[in-house]
Amino acid sequence: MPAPDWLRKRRERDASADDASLWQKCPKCSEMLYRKDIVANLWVCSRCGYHFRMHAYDRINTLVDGDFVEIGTDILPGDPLGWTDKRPYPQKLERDREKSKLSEAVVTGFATLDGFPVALGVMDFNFRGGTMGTVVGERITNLLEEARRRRLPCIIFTASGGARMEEGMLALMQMAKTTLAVERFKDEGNLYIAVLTDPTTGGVSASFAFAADLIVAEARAAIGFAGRRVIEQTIRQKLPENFQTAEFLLEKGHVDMVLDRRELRPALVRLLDYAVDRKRLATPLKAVPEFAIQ
Amino acid sequence: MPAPDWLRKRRERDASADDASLWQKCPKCSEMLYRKDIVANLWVCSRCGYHFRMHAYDRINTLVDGDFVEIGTDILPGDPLGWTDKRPYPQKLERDREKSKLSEAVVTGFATLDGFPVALGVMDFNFRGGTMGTVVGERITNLLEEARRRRLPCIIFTASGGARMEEGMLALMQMAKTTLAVERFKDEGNLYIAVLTDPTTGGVSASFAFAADLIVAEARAAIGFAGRRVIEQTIRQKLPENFQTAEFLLEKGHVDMVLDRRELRPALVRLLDYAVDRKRLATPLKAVPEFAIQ
Amino acid sequence: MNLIVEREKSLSELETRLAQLHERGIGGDEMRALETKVQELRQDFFGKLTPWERVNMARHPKRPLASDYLGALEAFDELHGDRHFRDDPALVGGFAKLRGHNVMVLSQQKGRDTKENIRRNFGMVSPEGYRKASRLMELAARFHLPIVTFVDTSGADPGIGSEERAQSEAISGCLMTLTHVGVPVVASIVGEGGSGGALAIALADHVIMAENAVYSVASPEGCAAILWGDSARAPEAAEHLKLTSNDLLGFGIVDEIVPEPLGGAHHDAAAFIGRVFDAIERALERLALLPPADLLDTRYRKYRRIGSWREDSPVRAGGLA
Amino acid sequence: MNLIVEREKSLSELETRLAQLHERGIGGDEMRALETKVQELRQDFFGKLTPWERVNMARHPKRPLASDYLGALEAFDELHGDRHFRDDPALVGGFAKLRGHNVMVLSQQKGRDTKENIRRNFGMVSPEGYRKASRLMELAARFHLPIVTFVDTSGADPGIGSEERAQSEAISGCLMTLTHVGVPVVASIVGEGGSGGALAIALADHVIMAENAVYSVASPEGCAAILWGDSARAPEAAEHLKLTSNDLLGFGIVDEIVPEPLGGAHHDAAAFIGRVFDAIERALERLALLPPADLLDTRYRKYRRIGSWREDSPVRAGGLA
Ligand SMILES: [Zn+2]
Ligand SMILES: [Zn+2]
Repeated sequence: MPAPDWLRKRRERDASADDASLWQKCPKCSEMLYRKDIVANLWVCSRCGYHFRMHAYDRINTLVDGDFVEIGTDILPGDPLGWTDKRPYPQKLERDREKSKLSEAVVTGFATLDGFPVALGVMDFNFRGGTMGTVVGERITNLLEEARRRRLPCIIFTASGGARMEEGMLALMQMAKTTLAVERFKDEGNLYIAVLTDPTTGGVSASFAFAADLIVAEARAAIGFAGRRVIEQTIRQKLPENFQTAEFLLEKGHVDMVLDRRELRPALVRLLDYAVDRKRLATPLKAVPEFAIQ
Repeated sequence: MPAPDWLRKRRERDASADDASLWQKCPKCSEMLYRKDIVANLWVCSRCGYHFRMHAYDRINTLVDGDFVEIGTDILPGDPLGWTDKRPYPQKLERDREKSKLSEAVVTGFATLDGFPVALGVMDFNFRGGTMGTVVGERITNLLEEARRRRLPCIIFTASGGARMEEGMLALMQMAKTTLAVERFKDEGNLYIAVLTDPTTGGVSASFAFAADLIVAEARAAIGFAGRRVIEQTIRQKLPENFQTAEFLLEKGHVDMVLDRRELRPALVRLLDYAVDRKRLATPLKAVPEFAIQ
Repeated sequence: MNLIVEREKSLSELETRLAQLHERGIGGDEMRALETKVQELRQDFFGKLTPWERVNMARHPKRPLASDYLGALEAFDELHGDRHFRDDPALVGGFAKLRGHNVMVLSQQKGRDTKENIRRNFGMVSPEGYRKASRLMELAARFHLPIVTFVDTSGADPGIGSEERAQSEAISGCLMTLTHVGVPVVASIVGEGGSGGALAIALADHVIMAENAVYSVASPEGCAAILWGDSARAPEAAEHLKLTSNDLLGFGIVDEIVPEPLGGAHHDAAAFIGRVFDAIERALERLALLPPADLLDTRYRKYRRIGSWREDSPVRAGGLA
Repeated sequence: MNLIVEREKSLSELETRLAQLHERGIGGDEMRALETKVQELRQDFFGKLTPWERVNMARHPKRPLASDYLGALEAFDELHGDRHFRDDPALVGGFAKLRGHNVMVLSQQKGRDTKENIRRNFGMVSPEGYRKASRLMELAARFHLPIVTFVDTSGADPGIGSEERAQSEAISGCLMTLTHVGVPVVASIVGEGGSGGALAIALADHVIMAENAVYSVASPEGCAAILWGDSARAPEAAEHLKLTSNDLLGFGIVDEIVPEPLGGAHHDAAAFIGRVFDAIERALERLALLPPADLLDTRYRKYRRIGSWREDSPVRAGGLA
């Protein structure tokens, strides 16, 4: 299958790019990194280990065996509240579609990981800060229902600033909807792994993220319920540097493991190997190779 | 049914008693209390609310509607380890039988509470400090099995210094045995209420006591895993006065409610009323009135 | 200061003047004019409330609190604690009798005064409160007792300790419990329904909402701060958020509205609470007819359809062109 | 100082002297006499250990620890935390491969040096450790993985924090979990089996015990303190407590003993651990044949019969005459 237009265009631009886009500065250690090296190192700073946020399609591309059958692309946001502030909500969506090259804040579909067929959901902070509105809720629910039907394990990568304000209570209700879907999925003995990436907070954190069988956090990711700023305003003092980091949560017993992104894929394969009965899995997948570079 | 011999004798002695036994000093507020008043007030100091430890038969007598069918009286302690220190274990048992007028550290049987048929277990600190050996484990297990067979709710009053040293690992294994019995009992939807009285610690606390559906603690009771002295020796400092009290545990979220002994019976009846389907209970009980005064 | 309280103050000033006139025997036109004015003002003030006015009503210092509902029950036996760490006074739960039904009640509890508010953490529940709720819900399911909840919180506690003890996991856990308990669950939004902290005990088979309660994805202040960096624009946010009972009935998020007396529930608290209990009772009796499997299936389908999205021709996999 | 270590020291002094004689070419009678003496002493020291000597062996600073067993597995992926409060380093758990079997491993972990011991709290588990264990056991049951535990603790942590966070409830909870998980549970008492804190992860379908491990209702020191107010009388208490592998095999509390090399498991740790794994593997293969219901029933009956009591003519209700 040919690479999508936007990707082809991006690549052309990259090829003809100036120094500024060939090189990128690490926001943590200030090292100037060659963009191709960043990509080769899974968007991790080779000097200090800083984890850049990843585009959903990059994540999928670097994770799966090669094929990815996307579902839920027909589920698209409406404007249920008729929300307009600085600009109408549909315009905000349009802008984020442009910017992120995504149709919404989560990509869902099927793939194989080292031969294990899995249902895969990947959230993306680039689209409305990864907020959960109706479409995120519906796509996640849909993914879990499809995975349940096929008795596949499900892996969801979370990245979210919380609920999407512009969809009001319909957004909040997605917490209930996704949790119900998780329960039904797990109830039949299916494995659900959540991978919490930077940042995972609010309604996503407090619903399907922490409802997983196994919770893996990516190194240094910010994870919590309330946002850092909200807490600082409430207590009127600065929080310690490591507060709400993956490493902090590991110590506090909230997550099963914290992994450097470069160790993530083999670890997920091992977890699948421990907990999934291979004999149970025999769903043929249509081969649809997908890849993207941020 | 006539009162047992030992009780008749005790009563005769009480009648001819001197002042010293007619009156008793409250160990907390030092008030001199008339023994009959203590009994009438359910062994609670009328001045400061201090709860005297109660004899198992007194507990049963003040709790049940009138009948109590005791079971497990044929289960009696052996000497599996052939234990002898200052004196042989059988002699210690004999002395405690004399002292407590009990055959072991727990009394088990059936009764009704305000018309609710229940299985009832009452531990007594007067017998080997309420320690759990083989007989306590067997009687509790037996009670739970009989209650399960009859689909009766089960109420167990705990009072224990822990496992009985003189029965070694056989004593420890009663933690496993009783917990298995609790699980099987609860698994079929039966209600199990534990009433933690002073003191409830060690192996009893860490097995069937805290495995209950509802945990009621008697006011001021000392409750914990490790004994107060052990902790003080470990940390080499004095513990605060309220540490390991029922009230402390309520604040720490360990128990459902803390009740003054004088409120206990009506509260238990209310709990039974909420959680037990009366229609389910229709086991006739043989009327065997029992009573005793410490 | 609370908007509604301010209005009540100015009304009560007029009423005092009216009473003074009456006392002094001054009647006639002046008196009648004033009476009409008071009447009109009351209608003007409370007849049709804006979303922001409802937010103020939901936060009114005299509004019935969870304790008022619990106090109106035929019986209530509080059960404490999460069995692990702490008893959270911001979430009160226990066995209760409601119109002869044995039920498990759970409610967020604000304080009536400062001291009580500090003890109750202003009704903001900590992880151990949600874990207590989960525990009691499981207990209710074990003994076939319906679950009745009263929601009144500005949101889950956002403090350091709550984060340290996994607030997200606690709320998620509460929601997970409500997805599988095979007994009827009836939730009543009676005051503030603040975000995930409210929903945690409101995933229900039947959701009742007091006319002037609010139920929102974020507090108007929080929403204004997030979107516009200015929490003072809360009234505007309230307008946007569609947080009133009517809005939510329209979305199918709320199943029934209990009307309040003019001026709010606190003007006749006993009668109002009675009407909430009427609604709960009707729901309990209807839901009691469903076998557990049907109940759970209906619950699933109820939430399954909440949302609003377009289903266009699929966007081609790999992103938008 | 550890009794066994003292003996090893004096033996090693003799051995050093022997080596020196050998070096200097001094052979003959003196040498042979010394050799015989060393040989006799070794037999004398380690050939037949008293209970108190075994206590010292179980606490030997070089004895294989949980980490040595975990290190010998084909694979081990540690899973952390109780999801609520803390990850307890005194209890290590995770997925593992043992002789090709996917299993869930749980073990109490002492430290090899002071620093590690402080981090691991000397292998004394806190409530959150037992809660992690419960959680991982439930996970194992969900995915049909057998549970394999390694027991090595002087007892559950007796600190203030552990009491505040309901140590009793945590241990009871762990036991309750083990009563209902429908997968094979194999426990190995490899070092100290200290009271309820050890049993919490040792209620099992098959219990293996290292020859020189001890498993006791209380530590000998604790027992002596409780009964005689003098913890120095620990050796005497050890004699009474029947805490050796042979005693416990006799009582039916332990199902199998794995012999240790002369002088203790640390003299050939790798081979010894291999023999423990052999025993675990055999148990797993046998237990895998039982359907869950039979497994649970057998587990129930196994513990149901443990104890020793007389069944005399019933004592008349109401107490002894
Ligand atoms: Zn860097
Ligand atoms: Zn007193």
